[in-house]
Amino acid sequence: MFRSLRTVALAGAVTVAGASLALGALDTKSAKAEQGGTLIWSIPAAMSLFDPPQSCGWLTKNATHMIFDGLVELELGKPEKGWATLRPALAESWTVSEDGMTYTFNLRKGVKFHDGTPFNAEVAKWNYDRFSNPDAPQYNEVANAYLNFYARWIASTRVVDEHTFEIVLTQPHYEWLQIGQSSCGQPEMISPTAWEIHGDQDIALHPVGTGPFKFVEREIDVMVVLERNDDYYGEPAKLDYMVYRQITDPATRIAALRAGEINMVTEPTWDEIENLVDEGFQLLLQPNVPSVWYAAFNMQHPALQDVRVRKAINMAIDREGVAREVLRGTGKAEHGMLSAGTFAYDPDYNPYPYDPEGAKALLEEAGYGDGLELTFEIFDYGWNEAWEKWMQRDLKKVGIDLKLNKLEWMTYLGKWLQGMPETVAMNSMGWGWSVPYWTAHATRCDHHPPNGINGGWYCNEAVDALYQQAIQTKDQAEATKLYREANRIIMEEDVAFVPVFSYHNPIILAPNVKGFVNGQENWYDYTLPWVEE
Amino acid sequence: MSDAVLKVDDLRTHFRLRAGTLKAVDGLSFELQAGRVLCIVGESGSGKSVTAQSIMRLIMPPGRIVQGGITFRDQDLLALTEREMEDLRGNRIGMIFQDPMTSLNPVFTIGEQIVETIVAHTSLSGEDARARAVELMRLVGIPEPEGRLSDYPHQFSGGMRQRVLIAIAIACEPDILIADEPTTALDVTIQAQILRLLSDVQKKLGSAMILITHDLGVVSAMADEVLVMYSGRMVEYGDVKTIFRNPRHPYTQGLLDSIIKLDDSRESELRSISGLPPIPIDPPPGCAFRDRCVKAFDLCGEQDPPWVETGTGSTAVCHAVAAEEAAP
Amino acid sequence: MTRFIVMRLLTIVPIMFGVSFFVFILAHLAPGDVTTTLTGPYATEETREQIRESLGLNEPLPVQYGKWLSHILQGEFGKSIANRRMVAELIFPKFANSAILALTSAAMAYVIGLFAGIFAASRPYGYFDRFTIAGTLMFGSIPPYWFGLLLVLLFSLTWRWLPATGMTKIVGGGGPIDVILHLILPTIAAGAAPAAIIARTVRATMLEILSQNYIKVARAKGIRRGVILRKHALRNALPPIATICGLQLGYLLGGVLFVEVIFAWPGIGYQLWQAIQARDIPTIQGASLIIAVAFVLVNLAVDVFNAYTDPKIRISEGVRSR
Amino acid sequence: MTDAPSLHGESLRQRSAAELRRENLHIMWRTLTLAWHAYAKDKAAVGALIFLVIVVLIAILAPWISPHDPTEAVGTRGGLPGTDGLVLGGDMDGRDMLSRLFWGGRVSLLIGVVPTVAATAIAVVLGLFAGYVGGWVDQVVMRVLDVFFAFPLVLLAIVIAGILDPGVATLILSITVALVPYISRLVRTTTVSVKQEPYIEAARAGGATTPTILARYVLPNMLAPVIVYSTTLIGLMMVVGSGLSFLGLGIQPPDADWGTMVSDGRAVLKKAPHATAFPGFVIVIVSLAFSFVGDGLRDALDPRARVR
Amino acid sequence: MSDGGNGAGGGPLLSVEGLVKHFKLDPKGLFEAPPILRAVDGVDFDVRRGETLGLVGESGCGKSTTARLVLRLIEPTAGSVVLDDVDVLACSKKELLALRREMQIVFQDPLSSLNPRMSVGNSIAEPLRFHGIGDKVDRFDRAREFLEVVGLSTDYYDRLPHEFSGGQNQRVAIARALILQPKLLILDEPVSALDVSIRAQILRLLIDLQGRFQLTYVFISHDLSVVKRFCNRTAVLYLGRIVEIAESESLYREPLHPYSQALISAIPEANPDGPRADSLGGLEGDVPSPISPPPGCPFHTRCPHRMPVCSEEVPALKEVRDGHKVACFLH
Repeated sequence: MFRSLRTVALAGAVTVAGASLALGALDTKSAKAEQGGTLIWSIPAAMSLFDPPQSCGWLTKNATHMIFDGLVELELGKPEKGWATLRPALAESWTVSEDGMTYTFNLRKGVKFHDGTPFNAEVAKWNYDRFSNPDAPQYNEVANAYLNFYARWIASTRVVDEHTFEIVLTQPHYEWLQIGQSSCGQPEMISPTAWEIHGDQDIALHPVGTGPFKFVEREIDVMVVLERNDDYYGEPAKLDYMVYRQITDPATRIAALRAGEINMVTEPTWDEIENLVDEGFQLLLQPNVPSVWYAAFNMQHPALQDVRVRKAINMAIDREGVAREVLRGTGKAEHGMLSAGTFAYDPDYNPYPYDPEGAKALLEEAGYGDGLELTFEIFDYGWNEAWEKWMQRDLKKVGIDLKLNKLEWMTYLGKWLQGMPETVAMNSMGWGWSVPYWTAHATRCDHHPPNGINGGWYCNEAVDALYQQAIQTKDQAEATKLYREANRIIMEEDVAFVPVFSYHNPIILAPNVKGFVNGQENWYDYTLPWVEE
Repeated sequence: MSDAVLKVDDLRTHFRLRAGTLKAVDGLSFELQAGRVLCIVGESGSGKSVTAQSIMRLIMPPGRIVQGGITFRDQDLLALTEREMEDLRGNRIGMIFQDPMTSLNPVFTIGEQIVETIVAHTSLSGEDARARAVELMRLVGIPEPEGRLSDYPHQFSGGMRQRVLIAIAIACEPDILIADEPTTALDVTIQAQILRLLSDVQKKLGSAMILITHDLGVVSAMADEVLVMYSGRMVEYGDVKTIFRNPRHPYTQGLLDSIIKLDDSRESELRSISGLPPIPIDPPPGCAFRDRCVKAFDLCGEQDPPWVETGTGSTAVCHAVAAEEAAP
Repeated sequence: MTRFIVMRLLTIVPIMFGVSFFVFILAHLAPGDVTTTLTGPYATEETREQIRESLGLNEPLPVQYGKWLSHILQGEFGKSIANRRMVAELIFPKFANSAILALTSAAMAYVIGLFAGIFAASRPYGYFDRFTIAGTLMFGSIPPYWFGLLLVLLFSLTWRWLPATGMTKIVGGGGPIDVILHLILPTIAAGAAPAAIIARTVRATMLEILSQNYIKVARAKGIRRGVILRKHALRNALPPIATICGLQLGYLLGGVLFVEVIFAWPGIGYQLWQAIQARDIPTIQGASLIIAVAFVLVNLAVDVFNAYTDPKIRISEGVRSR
Repeated sequence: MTDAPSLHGESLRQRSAAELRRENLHIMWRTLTLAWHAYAKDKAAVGALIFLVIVVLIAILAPWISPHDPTEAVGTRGGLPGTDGLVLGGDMDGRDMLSRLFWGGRVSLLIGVVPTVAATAIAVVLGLFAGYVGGWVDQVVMRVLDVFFAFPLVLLAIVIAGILDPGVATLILSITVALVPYISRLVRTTTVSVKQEPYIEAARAGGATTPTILARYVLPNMLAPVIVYSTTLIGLMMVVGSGLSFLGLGIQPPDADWGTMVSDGRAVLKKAPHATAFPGFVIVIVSLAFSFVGDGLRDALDPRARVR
Repeated sequence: MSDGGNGAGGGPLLSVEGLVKHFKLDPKGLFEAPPILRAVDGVDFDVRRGETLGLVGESGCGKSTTARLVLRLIEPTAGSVVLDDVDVLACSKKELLALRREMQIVFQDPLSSLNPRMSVGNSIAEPLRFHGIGDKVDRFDRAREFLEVVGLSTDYYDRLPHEFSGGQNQRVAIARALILQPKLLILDEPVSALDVSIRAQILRLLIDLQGRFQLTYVFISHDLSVVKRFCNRTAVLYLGRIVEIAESESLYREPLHPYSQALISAIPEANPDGPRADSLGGLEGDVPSPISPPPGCPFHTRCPHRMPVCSEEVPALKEVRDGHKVACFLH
């Protein structure tokens, strides 16, 4: 008992002292033009592990993709483009064989990890084996699980020569490489040397990559500090330091921004945006986000068996109202499951214009003229259930009493993965990839829980076939047609979802943050901005 | 009457309660002569203790001395500042309370509590004050005083604690010693010890003493003069022998009759005063005792009774006595 | 005295045992499966099963409890599932941060509570007393998160006197003065309610003590009013005051969650809240345990202090040893 | 005197039965009047009681007296008091603050009252049992409660609320569990002190059995301080409950209690301060009112205070 | 009271023999035996029907403990108590309940011995309820009768104890004790808390009731004048033992035990010609602690006549004269 008490006191002293040592030097460098400074972003939740294949989530990727590099990466510096495309990273270039099954990468030469380990094809194979080859000693089943939708297509990997790396797929797949960018875990390269030293478990505590930033320190649930990697092979970052500070409370984030303690906020409360802009803060929006906020129908729910009810619900939602009144310009109405950040997106698609009268009539027809009570499971995202409440109000107008059942995120996720029980009519999610194939995960017949995340129990063989065809089509225009057809069936014939809106990821920046680009993703390129002191 | 150390003149101490004004002491006057023992006797609630605390100016809100004069040697106590009064308390006027078990601060040693008084009022300090404390403890009959100086109150018996309290009260050889029911909480054999000690100390110091009690036995053992109180007022005042032999006020008579004496036989009559004493909240005019009084007549309910110097040597406050005295 | 301390220490054993059991059960009762964070939405059920196996989550609860307890007894809290840190490494610094805030808040609460309480009791029903009563009731009923927000709004955003969040300035900060500046608002927010509670208790206790006979005796001895208040009354009021002060410190050490959330203070309460949300069982267990242990130890300290100040307990031993 | 009843027993009994009823009524009435007189001496308590009665009435009558549907946007988002004809303005969704305060009172009062009452009921049983029986039973019960005691109330409630599905029921359950140890301790202490009162011994000497003593002697005399304590707790629990709502563990949207209203409104703290100020203020004054009522009850339930 | 039940012949109503009560206190050390407080350490006495036995002694001498032992409100360590030929200590819980109808007690502080939340009338009726006697109406009638019996108006039925003075409350307590019409009434300092002028009222009432209900009293008091005036016989207790027991007149006229002598001489008499404080009798020193009583005669530490034998042997209580027993080596 006594020993641990003393440890507490010591540990406390170390934290305070340690923080002052590490941070004391931060702003000593004088600011030059278009260079330097520290960007402090208030992250709303905890980051996951700093081991790309072993961590999941956009939030974590914001830090890890600055420390680590993959073979390729998304071009996030050109926000004007409709969707983000791949660009070379550790691979200078790559080719896809005629049959669409063999990917060959020409690796960049002379790249070294932050610890000095050289990068080459052996290292690339070592990293791919870690999540795809169960026989490899470095194989990690969590990484495999996280990268499931990327790794599942890999048949074999091969070192051709020191700077050539080859991957053979199990079937032709033209979206495969980009899936790697959106997947839960990331196929980014860690230093095998560091892995040898720290072991598979603790490697996450000692992140060593090749990226534009180097890891400095991480205080769990408090903050992460990165510093510029001056030996970066590409265009070096402008910032001296990148700091991710965890502030869970939305009001506190805004307060900290106003007080000048941080200079970047995401998820700002909508009502404050106008005020903040008036006060001189910058607002950045990205309309081409690759995700949609939607409600998934439970196809096994007794009342929802009737397609008319599902249609009526889609008709009863005033999506433009959500965009106008709830999102207040930070998003727009969405009518299909194909997101704006993908090539297959059709901005004019609108099968269900707002029509409460029509919805009422349909419900009447289906025998629910006297009203219907439905349960909607939602999760706490810090938005005060704004759009869910809007849906609740809209549906009330057509006689549907929507019961919101708000769950804390972890509880929700657990339930979400198990699929909806008959008592739940709908659940909510905000999700998507920069590849249109994404929707398949929520619709495929063989993806019913526990083998997948099709928690609404939707199944249509025809749709599955369309998706399969689409990924094997090299011609993007052709693929677009196939995806749009699948989307039409899902939305109009089977009516499996209620897509509501896309969120344009508003970012609020302090006036002295320059050059920041709000890319077409939920993570950003931190090599671009700098902070004027 | 010239060597009166204390003069109390028309003292009125009232308590403002929600239910009305409790006139705990309402018009009390007496003089205390040097070296004499005055016993104030009365039943519970008659205002005895309030009188003592008024003299010490220890009355706390909601109580207040609303009127009257208290003169200690030529000083008007009611005109003194709190600070001057503090200098007087424990120094010129010592006081002993009823319950020795709760009257000592449990967290300080006996020594500290005696020394504190000495240091507060004399120029003694340190070893000298301790020596004085030991001397005082010896004086009040505490065996092995040196060793017991560092003991705490809980290590003392009730009788011993009362001795300590007496030691504190007489530490500065006060001119007046006020003892408020000093033996009520004690056993008979201990009571005898304490009464002996008090009497002894009072004689040695030559102080005047006010002894408050409800026990007429104690009165007869200790008093030179007796003041009988009833419901906040004085009913009779006089020399102890006079009061006991020749009580004039009906209440005094009733009280003396109520006493069960050791030489009473089982067949002797058990006499008592019927009824209950009133609570003096906003009392109506007239004599407070009239409802229980065997001699009451109309006038008693109309006017406050007069002070009568009786032929037998006491002062009584009673219409009936006035009438008797006026009668040929 | 020694006997008292030994006896009191012995009573801790079953409590700590119960606490550990309760902590264990609670952490395992939580719905939501840690493997969902560990394996992500695309994992198959087999993978999840394997992970569960490797974490020992498939064993019967009593077995898990036994293992956990034996580890804890050896001082091992295990490893956080969510971030691979040793739980001890994770929670002790956070606990230290909470302790810093708790100690300043407690210090503020003690100073304000004691002075206000004593002063109010010294003149009961006077203006200051009424003012104190009203104040204690107000601050006792203010929702702490609301109060914290108001403080930030006024002192950080409107007047810009004090920092709004965190423990140190991120850029160029971290010195003792910086930490002190960052401490001020959270301290006020966290200390307000304890100050109110302590003031109320001190006032009630002092009034009770001031009505005791020995206070009357002390006044009759001619002891100065201030001395009576400071020495005689306060000394006797110490046990209940120490008890309430200990309780409040215990709660503060447990992490004033709302204050930690509002001010982004990296404390143990916030850490526990995060761990609950992540279903990070080892961290939940470690954090709850450290909070409970702190609370129990503070109470123990208070009891020992009270025993020491009570001559009845202290002396009984003294007499025996003579 | 012993002869009279046997001679005229029947007629006497007839008279007595009626008289007994009258007498019993009279005793109840007298007890109430005396209690009220004692209570009424405290003007703050009377004011607080009247205020609370009004608050409760408003909460009960909310469906009929609310000017608007509390879940319906009827005005400008974050409209200041007076705009759009809304007396207290609109919240950040443009819903009528006044109506929401009326409706929110229902849940807030529920969260304050139900856990306190439930926890008091449980605690009375536990504490009475432990305190009266004493010995090892006492030891076991109190040590178990000590375990709960080792967790700060808010944290304990959060842990419990965190592992159950959110909702009013969870909120009530978790606060109840967290409260039980506190009240139990008071019940036990009071029981132990009441147990030592001479009137308990007198009842035993009269031939009372243990259940009778518990029900007619210990319980009524122990209950008074417990009720006083519990009353003051109601206000505090409203604050605690609102804190849990603040963390998202509370009630389901679109319903709101005052705590969630504060929580929701803090996002627009600068733009629409009234959205947090009004519910925050209501929490404070209602909580204060419960404290005052508790103080008043202290006198009202004390037979000594009733006499004069 | 035709059913006074006084026909059981000439034996004593109550017979107490070798009564001992040792309380175990909390141990001082961890591994030490708990100290034992010898509250009552071998008490024998008889109480005859219709008489009043006084128990006197200073605080801590075991008077009240004896009373509670006789009523079996606490369980004795050893000894026997026989009431009307029934062994109180041997009977079952059920029998004890029946026995409680035969013996009742009145406590010292009337206010605290009444349930503060129960009207005095109901308090009086309570014992009937405990024993399941009569229905509500009967009990109500009975309680009103007994209010009158103790000299209170039936209008007071609904009053609470706090509305009453001490004397009135003591009347209520007496009524409650009498309503079961017991044979034996134990009065534990019934007038000590009362004012002088009220004291006699209560005593008169008690004497009156004794005649009316054929009661037998055990009267406990520290006030010797009251005991002498009130009791036929008096027993003097010291440190848990009876040191002298005799007819009151005899005991006061000629106390044999040095302690009895000291007690009597210590009383200040309300007599202007009586002894002044300095000539009051009494004893030096304090009563020794009952936790570690002195060996031999418990009184020898304060006894002016102590002899070597006193610190070695406990003197037996022996009859030295007709009905006058004393435990002292002098006799």
